[in-house]
Amino acid sequence: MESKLVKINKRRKAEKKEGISRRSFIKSLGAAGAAGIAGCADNPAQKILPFVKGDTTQIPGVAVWYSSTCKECSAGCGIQVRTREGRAVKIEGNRENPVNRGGLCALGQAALQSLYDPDRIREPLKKVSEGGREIFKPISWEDAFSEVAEALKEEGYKAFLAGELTGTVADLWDSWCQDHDIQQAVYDPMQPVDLARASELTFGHYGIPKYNFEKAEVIVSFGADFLETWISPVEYARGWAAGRKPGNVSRVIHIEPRLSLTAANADKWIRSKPGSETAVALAVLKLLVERGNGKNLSESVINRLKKLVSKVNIEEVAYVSGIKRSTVLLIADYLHQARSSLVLAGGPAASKERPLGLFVAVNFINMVLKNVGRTVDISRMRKPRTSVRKVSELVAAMDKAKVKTLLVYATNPAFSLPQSYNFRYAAKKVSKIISFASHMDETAKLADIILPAHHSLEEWGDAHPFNGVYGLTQPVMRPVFNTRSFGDMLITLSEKSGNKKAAYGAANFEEYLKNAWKKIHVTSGSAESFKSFWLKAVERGGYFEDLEKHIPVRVSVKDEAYTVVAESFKEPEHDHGLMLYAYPSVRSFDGRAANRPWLQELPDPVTKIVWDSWAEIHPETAGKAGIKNGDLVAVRNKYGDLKLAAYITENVDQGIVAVPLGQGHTEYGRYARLVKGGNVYDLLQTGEDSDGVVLLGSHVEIKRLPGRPKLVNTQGSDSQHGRGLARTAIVAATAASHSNGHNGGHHAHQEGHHEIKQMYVQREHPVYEWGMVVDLAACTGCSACVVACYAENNIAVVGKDVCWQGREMSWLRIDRYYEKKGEELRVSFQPMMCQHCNNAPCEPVCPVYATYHNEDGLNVMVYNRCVGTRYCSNNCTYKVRRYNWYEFKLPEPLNWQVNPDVTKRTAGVMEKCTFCIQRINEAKDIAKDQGRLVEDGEIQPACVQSCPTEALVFGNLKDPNSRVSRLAKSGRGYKVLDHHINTQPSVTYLEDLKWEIT
Amino acid sequence: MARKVSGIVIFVVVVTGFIGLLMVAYPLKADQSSSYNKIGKRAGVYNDGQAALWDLNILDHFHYFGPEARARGYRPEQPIKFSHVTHVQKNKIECQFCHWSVTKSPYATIPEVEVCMGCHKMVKGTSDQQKTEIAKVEKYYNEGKAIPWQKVHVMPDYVHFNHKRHIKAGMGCQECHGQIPEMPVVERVSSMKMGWCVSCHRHEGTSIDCATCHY
Amino acid sequence: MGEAAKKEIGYKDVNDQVLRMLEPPGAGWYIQLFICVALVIVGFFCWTRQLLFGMGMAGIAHPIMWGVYITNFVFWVGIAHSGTLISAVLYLFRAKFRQPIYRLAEAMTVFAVMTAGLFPIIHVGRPWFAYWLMPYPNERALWPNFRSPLVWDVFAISTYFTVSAVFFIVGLIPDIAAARDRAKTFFRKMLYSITSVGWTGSHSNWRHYMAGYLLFAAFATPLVVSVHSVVSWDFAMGNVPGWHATIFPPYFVAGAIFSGVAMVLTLIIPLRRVFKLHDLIRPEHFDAMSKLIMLTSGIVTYSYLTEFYTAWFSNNIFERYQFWFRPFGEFKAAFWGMAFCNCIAPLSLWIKPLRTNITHLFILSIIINIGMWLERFNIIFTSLAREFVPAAWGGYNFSWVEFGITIGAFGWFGMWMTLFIKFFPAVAITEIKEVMPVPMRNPEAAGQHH
Amino acid sequence: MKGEKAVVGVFTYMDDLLTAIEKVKAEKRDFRVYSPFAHHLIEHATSPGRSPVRFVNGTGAMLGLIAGFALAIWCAMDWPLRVSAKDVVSIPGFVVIGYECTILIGSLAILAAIFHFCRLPNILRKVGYDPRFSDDKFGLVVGCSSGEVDKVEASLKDAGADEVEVRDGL
Repeated sequence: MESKLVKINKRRKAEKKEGISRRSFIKSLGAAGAAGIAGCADNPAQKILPFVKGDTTQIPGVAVWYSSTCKECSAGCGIQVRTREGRAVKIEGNRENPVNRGGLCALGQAALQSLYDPDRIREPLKKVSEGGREIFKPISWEDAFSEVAEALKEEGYKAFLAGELTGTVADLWDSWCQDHDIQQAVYDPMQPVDLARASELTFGHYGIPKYNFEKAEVIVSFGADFLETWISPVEYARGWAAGRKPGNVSRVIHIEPRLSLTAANADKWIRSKPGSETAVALAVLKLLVERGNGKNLSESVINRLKKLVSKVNIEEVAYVSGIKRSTVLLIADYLHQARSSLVLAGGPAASKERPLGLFVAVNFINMVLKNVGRTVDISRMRKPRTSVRKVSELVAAMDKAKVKTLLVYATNPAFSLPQSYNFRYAAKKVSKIISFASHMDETAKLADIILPAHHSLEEWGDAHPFNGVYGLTQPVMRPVFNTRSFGDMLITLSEKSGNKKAAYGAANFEEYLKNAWKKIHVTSGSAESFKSFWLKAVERGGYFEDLEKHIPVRVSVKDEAYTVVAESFKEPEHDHGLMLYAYPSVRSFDGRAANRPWLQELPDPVTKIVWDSWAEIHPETAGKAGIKNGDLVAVRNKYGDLKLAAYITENVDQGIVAVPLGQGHTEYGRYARLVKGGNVYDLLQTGEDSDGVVLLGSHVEIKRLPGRPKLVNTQGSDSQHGRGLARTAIVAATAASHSNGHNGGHHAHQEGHHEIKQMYVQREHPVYEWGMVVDLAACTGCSACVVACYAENNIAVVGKDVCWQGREMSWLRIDRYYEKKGEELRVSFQPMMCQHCNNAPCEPVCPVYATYHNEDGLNVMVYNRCVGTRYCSNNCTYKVRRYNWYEFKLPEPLNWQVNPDVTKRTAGVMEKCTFCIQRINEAKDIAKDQGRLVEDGEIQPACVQSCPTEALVFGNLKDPNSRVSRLAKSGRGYKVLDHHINTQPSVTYLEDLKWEIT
Repeated sequence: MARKVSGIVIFVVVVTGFIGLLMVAYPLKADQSSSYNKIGKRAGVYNDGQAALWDLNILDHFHYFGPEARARGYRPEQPIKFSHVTHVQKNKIECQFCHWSVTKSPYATIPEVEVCMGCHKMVKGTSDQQKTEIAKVEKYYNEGKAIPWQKVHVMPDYVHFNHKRHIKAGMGCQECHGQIPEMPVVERVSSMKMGWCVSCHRHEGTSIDCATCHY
Repeated sequence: MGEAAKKEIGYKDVNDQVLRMLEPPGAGWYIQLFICVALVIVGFFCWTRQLLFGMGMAGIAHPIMWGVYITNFVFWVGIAHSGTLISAVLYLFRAKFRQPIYRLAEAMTVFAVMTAGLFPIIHVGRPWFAYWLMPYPNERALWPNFRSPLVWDVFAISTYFTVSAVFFIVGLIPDIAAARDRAKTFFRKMLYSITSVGWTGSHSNWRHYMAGYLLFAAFATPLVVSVHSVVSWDFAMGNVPGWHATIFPPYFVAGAIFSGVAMVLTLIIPLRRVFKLHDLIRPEHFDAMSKLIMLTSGIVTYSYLTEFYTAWFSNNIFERYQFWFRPFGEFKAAFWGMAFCNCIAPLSLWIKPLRTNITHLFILSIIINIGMWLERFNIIFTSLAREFVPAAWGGYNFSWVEFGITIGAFGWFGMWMTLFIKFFPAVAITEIKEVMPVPMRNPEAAGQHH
Repeated sequence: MKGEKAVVGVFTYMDDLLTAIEKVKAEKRDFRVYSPFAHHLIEHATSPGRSPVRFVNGTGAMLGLIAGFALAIWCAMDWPLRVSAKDVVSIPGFVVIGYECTILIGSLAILAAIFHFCRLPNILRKVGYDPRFSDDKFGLVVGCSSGEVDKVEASLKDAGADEVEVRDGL
């Protein structure tokens, strides 16, 4: 982020004063003034409300940035929050944080919509019976606290079920629970706990290792969708992209029954039969051991491994997995010959009833390949605390009516704990449920009393994802609603309940946090005072050690590891019934993101479906059941049933029905409830030897139901029809060759240099010529940029019905094309935004100059001049202009997020990507103040900023030394359709590079 | 014969009507207007606040170019009878003393109530009216409430005007706002139509790119 | 000599027959007017919905940004065309069959342009700012973009409307004078006195009038070519595959005349029957119009084939795909419907008896009208549905608002036509008289005067 | 119309009318012919010259052409905005504007010319007009002094007028 723009606030206690304080949002100054553009209906008489008290950091009209840490998932990415007049308006990645280094995923960007969710719990609530119905009634904080304190004082079985808490608040929670004699259980369905358990078996340390993708030459993934949702997708995508830089091209082989985002981006996607990954991993392990890998290991280990894999029959594995024998050999060859490699397992394919076998086998592979310590860093482990077994014990106790008081925070078991655990039924037998939820989700609905907690953007906190990273969370604005910080509530409650043990030496959580950080200050060995250490941490968004620093770790393989693998041979042969394949999606995650309209309207990265939950079925399977694309199907087993639209695709195995997780809420706000069809979790079964949720393995049957629901797919055609829009250079290479990707570029180079013939003289750009480069080799299609664009540019969310008519408003869309060559499926992702063509076809057809070309090479769109003839959109070669069919309004307070620097468009107006012209103007303004020109990299449009892999680069093409002009001239560069219709776009695409793995 | 007569009559009526219209419109214009001459509100305003030749003052009365709040002469009643005459003309306070953000932000902004109280903790006024008005400010401050000022220079939200750039370029406040020091109640002296902005930008040779203001 | 002469009807009979149409209307006329006004109200209601809630009420969506409204616009401009063709071009060519039908064709022109002119305004997203397309001095110091085909359209359509309306009104003046001289009621007398602006038919009146009328015809003739050429440039200037073709102007002009003549038939056949104008509008006139339909149908068919040939010959993948898509894609029904209505059905006119078979002609004219609407549908919708980037391909959802406005437009057109035939002479009295034999006391000796 | 009296002759036949016109012309009297339609025989008999309408039309068309181009060029130059790579003054596009303005102003000039030369709107100068002249009769109105009325009357009757009326002249 431009450091010039970053102003770090020193938040003072004085602001806590009640009433209107300096931080109160002031509703004038053009910020909220949504006076219509339409001349006839507006009454522009406005009020102007000044601050009561001044603050030197708060200048109306100037953005203030706060560093913080994202708490949407447990990856722990650093964020920077842009606030205007005291309201958070945009979240961006923080370059300082080593987890994400500037990028941020779609989910993190959309945290704002969770903050401003109109259906958030606005004040403490108590469930009362009124006229035979149970309803929630607002109560005061005093009453709420005293009531909860009473419950805490009572003797009996008390339990606290929480989500994956991190950092100091987790410590506070632990000691608080101990002090109050409360049983703890942690539940977060997205945690690959079994992976952490497998590490304990194979390495002797519980936890999820840190994977260094950038150092791996060959990456083999057994179902781990590390580019979309798996553990820390931004971090991994960044590493993956770094490994794919020309000259350093790593090869990815992905084995999964379904085309996930990672499968789509892999050099080779191998379809496996569901559940057969363990066998494949063992076969690979056998081949590697046979080829002499594993010499680094101790004699005893390698001998035991040899003994273990001796039972593996490659032919049988090939039969069971549906993967050709030669392909299995190929994987082993690649791994064997690679100088460095990385083997992963995860995702729904790995969350089986008995998942440890696969994880341990994969760990063994990494061990024999000498990856441990290089690409698999076990010195910096993530330590998830989720334990489904513990949760199920708790539920069993609840079911026996043993549990007197149940406290719930940051988890939604009533939705995301499979029906087979019977949480909802058991919860009725608990005499008092106390929820700290900030959203009215399914679990909060069961509560007797709700003490709404702050959103993470409103409170102090920290995050400690793994060793060496201490992210700090700070409040970026006054609370939207009458809520309290969770930490503060715990401290207050222990005071109220009069618990003697519970003395935390702090009046509030902020103080507690500072005390905890004093320890970090000490361990950091920093020479400066705590005050300056603290201020620096607040400014940077945390304290980060040098992650390159090597920490030696001893590895010890436990005997149990071999047993687990040996047991996996006994895994029942997969029968031929249909299996449910519930996969997490960046759109809804585990269900926690379903209340965000941006994400609901974001097309699924692979299927491109919006606002829906659907069942992906192979045409063969569908044919047997007489199901056609778009039909309503029932997916059912003994636990429940789903009514979903069928999405017939060849990109899933015949034996599975793939359904995205997290949709089908019955509570959790108006947007989450919009997606009907049922909750996939309900159908999942319990695990035998799993501490996580078992996503694979539930047998289901499908049946066609009458009716055709609206299944909204934003992709027009899956094929490029040979038009060469998203180009891929297939680099032919054997496992042994290490040639870099440059030789793949000549193809684009030749076509790019066609002779320009035109009637008119080309325009000169005196100072700036803004342009962009999109590196398709780095683009994963993760869609973070799309959400960033929505957030920055006030793009309207239109809802399912309007999307169905093809009227979504996304300025930046990611086109996804399939190309089949024999058995190989090549998937291309192409971010498509306004190309700012020099010969823009849209400009001359506008009768009123609402769009024209300016001196900076921008294709400017003047909304207030637009009459709405829509000719420009017809003439736009790239179809990136969006039209306001209606006036879309967001409910209060979702509209607080509106960026005051960008005009809200009214109905009847065309709009499109402007390269974030408000940022260009701001940067130019600052540069002018300082009497200089805008520097390279100073301007980052929202999409460029958000990209985890830096696939997008923006800058001045006029400056030959800028990054964008150097990249644009590279051999891989081409401009979409330019050689066909000579539009001369300012956006250069760099060809995708894919290895041919044969 | 009758035809000729009627023709002449029609011609005379049309011509006198047009001249009459001009006569009605013209005296309202800028400096010639007696009301403006008295207090000279519009002295120093670029191009008399006229967007174009036909942007006549009289048209404002018919809300021809938009609603009242966007017309010249818009003078809403304010919650506090704040007088720029007292503060600026008599007591010689600099504009930027109160409107301090004008060099830092696109917005000039109304000063915080705290800024008012900076002086008015001491200065309690001499006349009765002053005393009551200052008491009102004090009340707002003590209650922690913002003073609901009526916005005088209302711009549509698709116009991104940057005060900072104009002040840093050495423009005086009066070039757009008129002689504020002489206004007991602030009044809009120019229509602030686009043509008016553009005529100055052309005159000064500054950017007339649409994207300067509209994005 | 003229056709009317064969039945030996006199000047008085012409006045009788034509002005009889202006007599107080019967119930049928009122019903017709009521239906038309009701349709206009339906259309207006739909438009109000659209104004209130936004363009989303119409079925257009990305990527098909122009839909039914522009189709209707082109359709009605096309209808307008044959009026000017019959009144101006055939006047210059001295085609004798034009006289009885040209007034109605001209009225059709004016009212069709009035209908067509509504559609761009209905179509734009912010119709209250549609006046920004006109170059008028404004307080924003901005002008329209004269490089935009839409501004050309504004000029072309407004010029066309002005010129054809003036041509129409000027042509009416002597006939209104005739109506004035026979008017019975006070209202009618006043109406015709004012609208005939004191026309007497003196020799100096006729001298300047005829000179001016000829020049009008000469000036309106290039408009026949230019208006639809400019309308076609709305498409041809775009880069959309299926639009960007040099054949568009002649293709559109031919299509316009084709549909216009069909519309004249649709209007004149019932009129002839209701007002018993069999003496004035005779089978020979229908035969001539049938031949015109045969010619223009041939040109239109040729254009269709040329488009396919060009797409094939250009070796442009986008064009080729487009022209594969039209006959075999999502909207193939529209294509084959168009091909049947515009290419196959008119072939029936090669059989001579069918050219004067009124029932056949009436049905055929309606078929052609549908076919020409479908032609515009094909050009606009299908081209936009399959443009350059396959990811952005899309379809269309028709909405009841579009349907309401479309039928409202027919009501609007019908309303003006209905009012016109009862208030003004719908057949040109003076021009029919011109082609009748002049009464001579001494027919043999008449030659000496020539 | 010169003369105190106007003698109106109503004719059914064209050749009678033409004979009467010849006579009146020979007597150098002021006359006016009313006919229900235009006919070249009447035009030949009454005035040999061509109507000046075409000059007005030509001037209007030329003005329109210049005005059209001037408008487009001036507007484009007043605020030069680049669209695509096209020139600010791109003449090919402006041809349409010039062309349409030529037709428009040319046509309006014809209208003005017709109204001017035909002296329309005409309220008072319908000397000797009869409703039959828009129907099936031709009229010849001859202006003369009161003394000459009988003579003219006789000459019209002689030429074959169905009836002859005497009215006040203007």
